[in-house]
Amino acid sequence: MTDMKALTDQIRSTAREWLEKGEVKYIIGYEKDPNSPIARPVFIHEPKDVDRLIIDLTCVNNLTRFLVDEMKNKPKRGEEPDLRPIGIVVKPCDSKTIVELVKEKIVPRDRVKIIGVVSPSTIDPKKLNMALKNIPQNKRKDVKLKENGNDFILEYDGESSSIPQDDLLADKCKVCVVHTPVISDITIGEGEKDWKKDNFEDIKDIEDMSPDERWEFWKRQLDRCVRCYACREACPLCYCEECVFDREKPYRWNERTVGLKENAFYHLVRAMHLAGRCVDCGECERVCPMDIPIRKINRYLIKRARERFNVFPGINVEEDPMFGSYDVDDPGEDIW
Amino acid sequence: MAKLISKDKLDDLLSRLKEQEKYEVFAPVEVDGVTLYQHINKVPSLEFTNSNKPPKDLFFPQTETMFQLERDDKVFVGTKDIETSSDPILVLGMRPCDSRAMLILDKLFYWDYVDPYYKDRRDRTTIISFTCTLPNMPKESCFCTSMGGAPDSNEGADMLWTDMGDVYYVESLTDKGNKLLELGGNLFTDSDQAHDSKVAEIKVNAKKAISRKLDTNGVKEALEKSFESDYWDEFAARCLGCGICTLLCPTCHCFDIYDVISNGEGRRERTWDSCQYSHYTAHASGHNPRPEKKHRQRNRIYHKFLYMENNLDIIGCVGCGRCISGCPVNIDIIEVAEGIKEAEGIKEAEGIKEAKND
Amino acid sequence: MADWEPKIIGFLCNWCSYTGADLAGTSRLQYPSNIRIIKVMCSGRVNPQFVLKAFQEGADGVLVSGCHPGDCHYIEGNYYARRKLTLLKDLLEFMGVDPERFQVSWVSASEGHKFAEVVTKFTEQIKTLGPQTKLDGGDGE
Amino acid sequence: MTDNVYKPTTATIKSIQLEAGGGRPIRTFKIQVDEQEARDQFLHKPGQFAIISYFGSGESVFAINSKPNKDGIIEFSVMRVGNVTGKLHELEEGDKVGVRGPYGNSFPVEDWKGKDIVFIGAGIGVSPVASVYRYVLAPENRKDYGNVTVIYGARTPKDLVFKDEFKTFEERDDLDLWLCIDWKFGPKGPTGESAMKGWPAINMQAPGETKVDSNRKFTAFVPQLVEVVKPNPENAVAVTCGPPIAIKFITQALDKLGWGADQIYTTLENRMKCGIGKCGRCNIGDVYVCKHGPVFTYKEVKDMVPEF
Repeated sequence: MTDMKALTDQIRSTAREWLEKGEVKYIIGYEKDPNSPIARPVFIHEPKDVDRLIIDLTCVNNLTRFLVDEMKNKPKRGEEPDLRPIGIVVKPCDSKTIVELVKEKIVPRDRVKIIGVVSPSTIDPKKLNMALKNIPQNKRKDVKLKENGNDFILEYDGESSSIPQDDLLADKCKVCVVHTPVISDITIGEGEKDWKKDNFEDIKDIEDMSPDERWEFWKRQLDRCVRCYACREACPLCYCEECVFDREKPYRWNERTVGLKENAFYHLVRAMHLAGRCVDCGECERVCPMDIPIRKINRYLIKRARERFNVFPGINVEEDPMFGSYDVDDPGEDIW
Repeated sequence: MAKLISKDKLDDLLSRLKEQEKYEVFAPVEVDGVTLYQHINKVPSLEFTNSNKPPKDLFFPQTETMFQLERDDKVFVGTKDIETSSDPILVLGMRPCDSRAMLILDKLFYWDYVDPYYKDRRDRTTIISFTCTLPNMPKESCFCTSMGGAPDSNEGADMLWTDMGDVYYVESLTDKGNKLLELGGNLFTDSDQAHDSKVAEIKVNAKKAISRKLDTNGVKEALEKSFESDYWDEFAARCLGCGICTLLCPTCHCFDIYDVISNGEGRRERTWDSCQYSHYTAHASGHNPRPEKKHRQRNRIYHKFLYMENNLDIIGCVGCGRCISGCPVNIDIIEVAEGIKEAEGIKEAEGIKEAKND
Repeated sequence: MADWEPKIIGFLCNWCSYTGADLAGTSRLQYPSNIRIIKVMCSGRVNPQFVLKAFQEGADGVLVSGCHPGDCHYIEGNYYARRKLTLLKDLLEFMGVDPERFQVSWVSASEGHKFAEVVTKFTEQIKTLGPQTKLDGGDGE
Repeated sequence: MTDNVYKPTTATIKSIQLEAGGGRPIRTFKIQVDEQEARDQFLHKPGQFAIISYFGSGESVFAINSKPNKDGIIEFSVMRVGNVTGKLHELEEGDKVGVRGPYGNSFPVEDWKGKDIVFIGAGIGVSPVASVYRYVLAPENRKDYGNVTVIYGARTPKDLVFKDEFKTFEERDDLDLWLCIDWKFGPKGPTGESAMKGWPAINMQAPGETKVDSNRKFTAFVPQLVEVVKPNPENAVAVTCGPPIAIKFITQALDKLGWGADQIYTTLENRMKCGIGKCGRCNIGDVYVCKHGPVFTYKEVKDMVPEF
């Protein structure tokens, strides 16, 4: 069981120290949302505000997305750019993103100061909202969530109920293999250092389908995509200055039409753009308003890249990007 | 007088409507955990909170072919109408917030120029709203009662049905609704006083269950003087610019128009667009009137609470809560609207903002 | 369907496979005319997006052909191509799109015969599979 | 289906005039609506805009240059910047385009009767107000208005648009024409003493003190040229156009000369798709450029939120 209170205190004291010493420009973290049971991102500029920072089971966002924003910010004309590092609170899964961002030279290592937090699992907000359905609407935000063995305890108004962890945990946390941040300036909490083996059990159901069943499955999923591009906007590795799907000149790669033909093209191209880079932070799937299981596509490519090219994104900043490197002995048995 | 229809008679009703008047029927259907309005031949469970995508899609489809292009040898030289159906449409099970939203879209799409595509479908469609009864409703973000609506509101609907267990309590509100009663004939039975009072009780409870509130008093006034407020920086800092809030909004109406050539055939289409996208307002020259996310979020809030009211005399929000529950970073329209009031008040009274900047 | 002829898009590298195709032509080798060739400077230039776009626009099969590994005019372009395109094929398979519709081959400038063989074999393969209706939206609605 | 406002009618290109070359060339197209019935419906007023289709590529919004007419003649200038404008530039005489409109409000030319009018424009920016000066200067209307002054500038003499028309202005005695080109093409720049031959420099420090003779061509920026010309605000209106920043400086110059913001008219542009207030996008605050505009007084512009 993780003592969230202790972790929160340590995050606050670290943040206070960094801000007071002026070592960071600001800190990106999580705060309690006054209107929702789910925590939300917050930007802390002043030491006096550090007590807003928290870490708990509802800190679902991958905050590194905001690091990319910061790196893209151009200083206003005549203004001296403030190049101090940005402080950021990351979970182990999110820390892998930083490795990729550093590897791809989007975020220089010295522009980020990382508070790595060991192993806070997260819940799936959609599942939590379902679980809270019978609690009065305006009370849901005050619900307290605690770990208890294999269960979560939901507390509100002096009452409490128990729910199996499996029913609330985010899918990505159920198959998590890394419980300690892979990159950080300070690591808070204790946990297993070793990576677990990823068996990719969660995509087996699709792999076991016949090709036509697979297509029927994906057709149903992709057909309902509304092409809001939230999966792209939430993805810290989708940082292109101008996305190919927004470009009009010299050629419009994909029509704006929302239909299977255009949706499938979008999702397949996006999957390829993330192949060898995606660290499975799960943001794409979490933010999808149509609940499309986007992660499964990414995970399959992670699996195949591992099997074929022995590529493990998000571990080592010195490693070359998968598509920016090759091995003379790469497999190519299907090639004529 | 109100009527009743037994739940096990719904399929019969559907058959009658289809056989006698060729009604096309749409209802919320849950597939893979996502509720969407779908064309149905058999009545689905109808146990739903609300659809993920708003039913405006049925009147103003996300992508719609406006007309085809006429070809002359290698070039397109004109337009060709596409064939449209004239069959009546029935939407079975709209939430009252969404049917109220239709009144807002009506105002917009009939503003001086009539949008022919919207009007065509709107005129053909009969809307049956369902009272939001417990335990399916309310969802965490519903706040219709603050926006002039209610879980039992009948505005914008042709009929209001209330779930009473085995039967629906049926109130017809318009000629279109009466037509349905006529076609249903003996499938509808008369309600008695016991039903009436039970329904009244259900409705009272439904209303009580909506406890999220937005006090709209003062929002407009606050917005009128806070265009340049720092508040917009604050709340939009975490915005991802994804556009979920607008695409899922039952009253957002922006669209893009463009031509598509596919396999030698040309057509003009329109597709929902969003003021949250940077290229939405970008000029061809590269100049962008709303270059940053805060400008675009600000536009969304202003559009709902001020611009719509100034131009069309109606607030552009029905309190369905989709933008709140859909937002990946918890941007909450209630909090923003309350927040801007507060920011205005604080700013003038205590000068906290100035102190903060020092 | 009896009259159906597959549409195949071939991305051929300028230095090897395109010249190989040329040689097949000048040697008057017979191969099916279903392939429409797009010359690229290197197989490494073939963005997976090109292949997906071809399928989206209704191609029944897509062939990418370049120099043999080690023979790339740009030294290593085809090694990069191999990684990208192999993974693309995996992706197609996972999505339930027949991976046999997408083929990579290495054809050198002197292998006119091999080019004709590859095209003949691939065309036969696509003919067996029938029209591609998945990624071009034909299967939708 | 009810009348479809989104469906363009077809028109044929009658003539194409290259106005300016370079990376973003400008061409002026004169088109005529094909069907008589459609011509009868397309009766535009000065200041309104049309939405032109290149079938297969899409639509783009253009200010109508031509003066109001009953023959379905529409003239508009196109700068090549995007996909649709690029395609339009490839067209030839006799080709078909689609057109819908006219949309938007117009210049209140009826209210201006008896007043002096000053037209101030720069570059291709003159295009949106061409329809109104063409209307005012038309023989049948000219007598309704007082003195007419045209102040116009471009980057180089080559960039002056509507050259043939401006040539006729030079010959007319019922209007004052003042032209200028930008400083950077003089040898010394803004504070330099000399300028391009035939285009003497004005006094940039105190433009109002520049000596004026019969030569009405200068090396200057338009706002400074306005100070040279010193148009009288009494019983007069000014029509300006150009990018917001140019309008701001022109307005400042007029302000110095005693002009009120409500005497100054301008047109605004914003990205548009539908042209009829449905698709969002062109709003500046609650003002829809397509419906409430594109013609505004500077007083109205000042009251808008700063989102243009």
